[in-house]
Amino acid sequence: MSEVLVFGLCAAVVAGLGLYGAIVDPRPLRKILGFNLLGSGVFLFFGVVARRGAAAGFPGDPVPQALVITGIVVAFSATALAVTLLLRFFETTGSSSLRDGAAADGARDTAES
Amino acid sequence: MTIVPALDLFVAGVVLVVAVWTVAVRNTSSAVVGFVAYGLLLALVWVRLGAPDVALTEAAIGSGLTGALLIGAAARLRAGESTVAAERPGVPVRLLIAALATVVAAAIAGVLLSLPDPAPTLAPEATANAGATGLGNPITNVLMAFRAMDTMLEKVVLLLAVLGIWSLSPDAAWGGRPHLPHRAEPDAALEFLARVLTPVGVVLGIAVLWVSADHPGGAFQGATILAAMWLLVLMAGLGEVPDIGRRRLRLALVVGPAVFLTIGLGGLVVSGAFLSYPQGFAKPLILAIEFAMILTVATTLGLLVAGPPVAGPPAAGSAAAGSPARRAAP
Amino acid sequence: MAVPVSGPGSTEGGALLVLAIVIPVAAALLGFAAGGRRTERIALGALPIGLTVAVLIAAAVPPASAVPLTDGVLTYLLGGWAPPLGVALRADGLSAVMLVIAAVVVCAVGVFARADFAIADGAAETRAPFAFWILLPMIWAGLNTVFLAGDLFTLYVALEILTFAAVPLVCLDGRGETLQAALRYLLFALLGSVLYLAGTVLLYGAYGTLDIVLLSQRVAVAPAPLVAGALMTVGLLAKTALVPLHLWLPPAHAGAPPAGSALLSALVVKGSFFIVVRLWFDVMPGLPSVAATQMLSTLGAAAIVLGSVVALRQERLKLLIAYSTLAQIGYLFLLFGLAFDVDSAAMQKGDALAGGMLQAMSHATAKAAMFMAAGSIYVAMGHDRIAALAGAGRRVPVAVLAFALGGVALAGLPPGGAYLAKELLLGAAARTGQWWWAVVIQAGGAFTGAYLLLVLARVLAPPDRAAAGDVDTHHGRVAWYPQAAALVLAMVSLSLGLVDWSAWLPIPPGARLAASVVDTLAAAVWPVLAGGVLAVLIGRWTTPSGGRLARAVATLGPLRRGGIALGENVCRGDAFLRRWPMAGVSLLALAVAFGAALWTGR
Amino acid sequence: MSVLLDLVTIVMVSAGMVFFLAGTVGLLRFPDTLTRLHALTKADNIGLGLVVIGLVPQAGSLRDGLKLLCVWLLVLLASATVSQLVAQAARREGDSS
Repeated sequence: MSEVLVFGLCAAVVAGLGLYGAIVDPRPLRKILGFNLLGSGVFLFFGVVARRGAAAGFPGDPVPQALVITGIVVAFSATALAVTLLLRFFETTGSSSLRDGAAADGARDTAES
Repeated sequence: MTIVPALDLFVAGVVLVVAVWTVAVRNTSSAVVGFVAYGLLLALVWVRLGAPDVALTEAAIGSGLTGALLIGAAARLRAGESTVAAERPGVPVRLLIAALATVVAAAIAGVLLSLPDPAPTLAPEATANAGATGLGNPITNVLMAFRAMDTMLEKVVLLLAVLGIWSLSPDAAWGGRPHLPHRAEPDAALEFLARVLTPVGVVLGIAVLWVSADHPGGAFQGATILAAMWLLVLMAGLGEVPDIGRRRLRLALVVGPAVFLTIGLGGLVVSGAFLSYPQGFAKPLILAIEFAMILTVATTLGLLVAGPPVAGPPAAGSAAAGSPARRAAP
Repeated sequence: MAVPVSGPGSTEGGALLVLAIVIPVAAALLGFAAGGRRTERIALGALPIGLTVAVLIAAAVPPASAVPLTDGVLTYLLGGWAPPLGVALRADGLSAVMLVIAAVVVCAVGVFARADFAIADGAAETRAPFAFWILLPMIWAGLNTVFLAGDLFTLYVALEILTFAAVPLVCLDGRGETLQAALRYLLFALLGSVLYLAGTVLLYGAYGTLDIVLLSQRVAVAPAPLVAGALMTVGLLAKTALVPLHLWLPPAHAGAPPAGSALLSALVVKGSFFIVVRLWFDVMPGLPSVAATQMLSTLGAAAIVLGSVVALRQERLKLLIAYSTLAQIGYLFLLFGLAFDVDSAAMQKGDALAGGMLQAMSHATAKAAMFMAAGSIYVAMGHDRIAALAGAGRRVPVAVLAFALGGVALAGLPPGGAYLAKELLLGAAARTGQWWWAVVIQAGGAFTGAYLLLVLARVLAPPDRAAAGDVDTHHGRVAWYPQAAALVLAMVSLSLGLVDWSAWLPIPPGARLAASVVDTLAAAVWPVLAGGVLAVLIGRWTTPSGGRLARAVATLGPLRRGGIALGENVCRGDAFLRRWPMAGVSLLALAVAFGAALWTGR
Repeated sequence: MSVLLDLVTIVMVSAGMVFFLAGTVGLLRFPDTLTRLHALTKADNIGLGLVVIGLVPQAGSLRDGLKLLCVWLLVLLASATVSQLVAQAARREGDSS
């Protein structure tokens, strides 16, 4: 069961890294990457918890394993939505900064109507 | 110390190094490449944790599709990157954030050490009740029976993501078709790959679903393979994304949750509980839902990568377009 | 052990809970497939059905709402599988009232939105209306799942439905600012969801279940639930935009189309708030400590002051209302400090909880009414700059009336639901000897009165002659029904105090509207008076033509200058907190602080 | 017999590892895109092929052995195509770094 300890600590560190990246880096795409790292750290923790629950001939508790599959799909759709939103924001304003007023700094919106 | 724990340590170390690199590297495209590598290594970790189903999902979606999405975005955002990167907070703030993130990570790690032993688990319950569905894969049982509600609602999340992405199109493009942003130029090699690989991939995707009743696999993993094949065909220029107004596309996007919901409501009438399956019919019904779902999920995943429609629908007169885009409102 | 068939776990009428979720989901799916005009029709058709189901659930919930969320409530086992393997839906009194209020608001917003998002028969499908008529039932489905789900992971999926449906609403007009607002919202909300998810896995690892009732029986003081509680609370606070985690809310709520703002402000933030309540009162009632509950309430008090003062300094009506939402969110969190029982060291379901939920309901109805009214005013005047709104009272009188009544209800004037809520919270403060929260509660009412007066003073003024010709050229006509929808909601909010809620909310007997006329009058007059003083001191009174009001206010001299200085400083503080790195620091610092408070507070 | 098979496995997999190592060193040390590709694809394909050949004797059944071969074939196909694309992109951009 040493893998529980090793990968559990790995999961915690990855989650911390993701948090740091998502907060510190001002580039939205890097924030999205940070969010994905954070998410995968949390998912990995699900896997560790599942592994600890190995019983009845299963290599792991199937419930947290199934939850992770749902979680990965949700995280991917979140990433897709965020990336599309970011690209559209960049195309519309010429900037990808999240600062207040950055939207107004860039080229004024082209107002499709 | 045997070789296996040492291997675990090695894999965990490499995962961490790549993760650090992903956060620290200056260039975003490099960071994305790092993230893809990280995802693949993570799949290895999942296998070590006894979760091949998750390993498949992680490799396919967490690494593959996410990577495809991010790498294209990184290229398109390169122009404005340096000015935004300059907004990075100063060293004291960064140190503060690093310290706080460390505390959070340490707290999570500390909890790991404090978890009860033996661990609480639902594996015995899942085994004891597997007979009710007739499926041998416990994870499929959890997803399709015990916690079917979550799976059904998650399809709703996927549909919402597609709608959200479409709603970001310019007004004039509504009803038109998405255009794959990173489409290669006409290219013999890619076209060849698309022609050779697609049939294999389609068979493989459906097989992954089919075996999921008793073996690792499932609708998501299968759908990801199908979506990848579709994207490959699109990138090779062998096909086009259909107009978003196409009735058939809309139906493909809702058929998964709709069938799920219908069979669920049928359970309410026939066997007395929403999302329950009548004795003896569980397996065929679950497979029916999964087949509807694989269509929906594959279409959804492809469309999530393809982005919002960019060009307007073909004019009503142009017969060559062949697809009546506005059939949605006859 | 799971029960393979529908067993004793599901109660009579439990299938209604399924319908409450299935109906909006089905409406969204059908609408998506049908497209065009039919999308709108399907969404509108689902409204009365869903409202009926909500009312039926409220009628079916056994009147035992003061007890913890156990088997005494309306329960449904999905698929017949009992927790911990399966997932249960449960409705107690709190769920029931929130279901009904959400249904009422969604119906009113649906009627209102027909003005903006009507799809003509036979016309080609267009982007914004199609998206809106699917997002509306989706938000509803997410909310109903939040109110009913008995499982922490199902709640996570419900939260994601809410977020995914709310974000596109923010940027439906496609302008650069709203796209940025939506992106900030999405990224911050995603951080919040992952923190919540991290908490759920810790709880599962410790207790082997995510079912709320089972957890409530198993959770004890241990590292796992403490860390989980801290992470989940902070994640949910990020989604609720409690100060200092509010970087996303003002631009998002102010930039969305009026129907969207109404939904976001009235309902979406209540979803995550409701889960915080579930977490603290039902999942881990014995874990919170004095320090942790006082911390939550302190954040609430900070939100009231910051939100209100910044609201008073706004130039635009929609931003003012958005900042008012910030303040009202703070108001909701006062209940945690008041509901903590020191003797038993546990959260107590009593008057404080009832007051907080009533406040949430009043705010939902009133704030939706105010955003909708602001939308009508915007259309009528062609802008929403507060300084130039003179004459709006004549152009859209019903909308202005709705705005005024909504504001009156929100300020805690009788017989509004907020008034009853205030009485309950004040009672709890007196009972537990926490006079400082009584001060904050009263201040909250006065601040609301202040920005209400600030706006009413402008919109009720006669049209500015100099600007009249200019404005007339681009004002639009407003149909009667959007205004009427706003008015109905405002009236609902104003009459919530007349209902006997004891069947659903843990209201101690005897806590009703103030008995004597004098008390009632005093309760009505004082927030208005105090609000007037605050508005004069801090409010933004400049007008393009330097009106009489501005000159009158200027005579106050040093007092006024002090007020303005205070306002400007709070605004600067707000801008500082709303920068991304600061919000991130706050997020992490709060997580650590909550963990420490839960850990050491015993 | 099984000792002989194990020996084959050890030799083949070790040989494969050598090619992987060489390919990785080439990837890191060679000066431009085309030579890096050269190092990568040649070494990777042969390296993986040797690993697969080495593992086939260990496969439990004929089916598993065929699966292993399929993995190799798919990687060959994919890496050949990707190398083409990368090389073309490199030539288009005049990349000489």
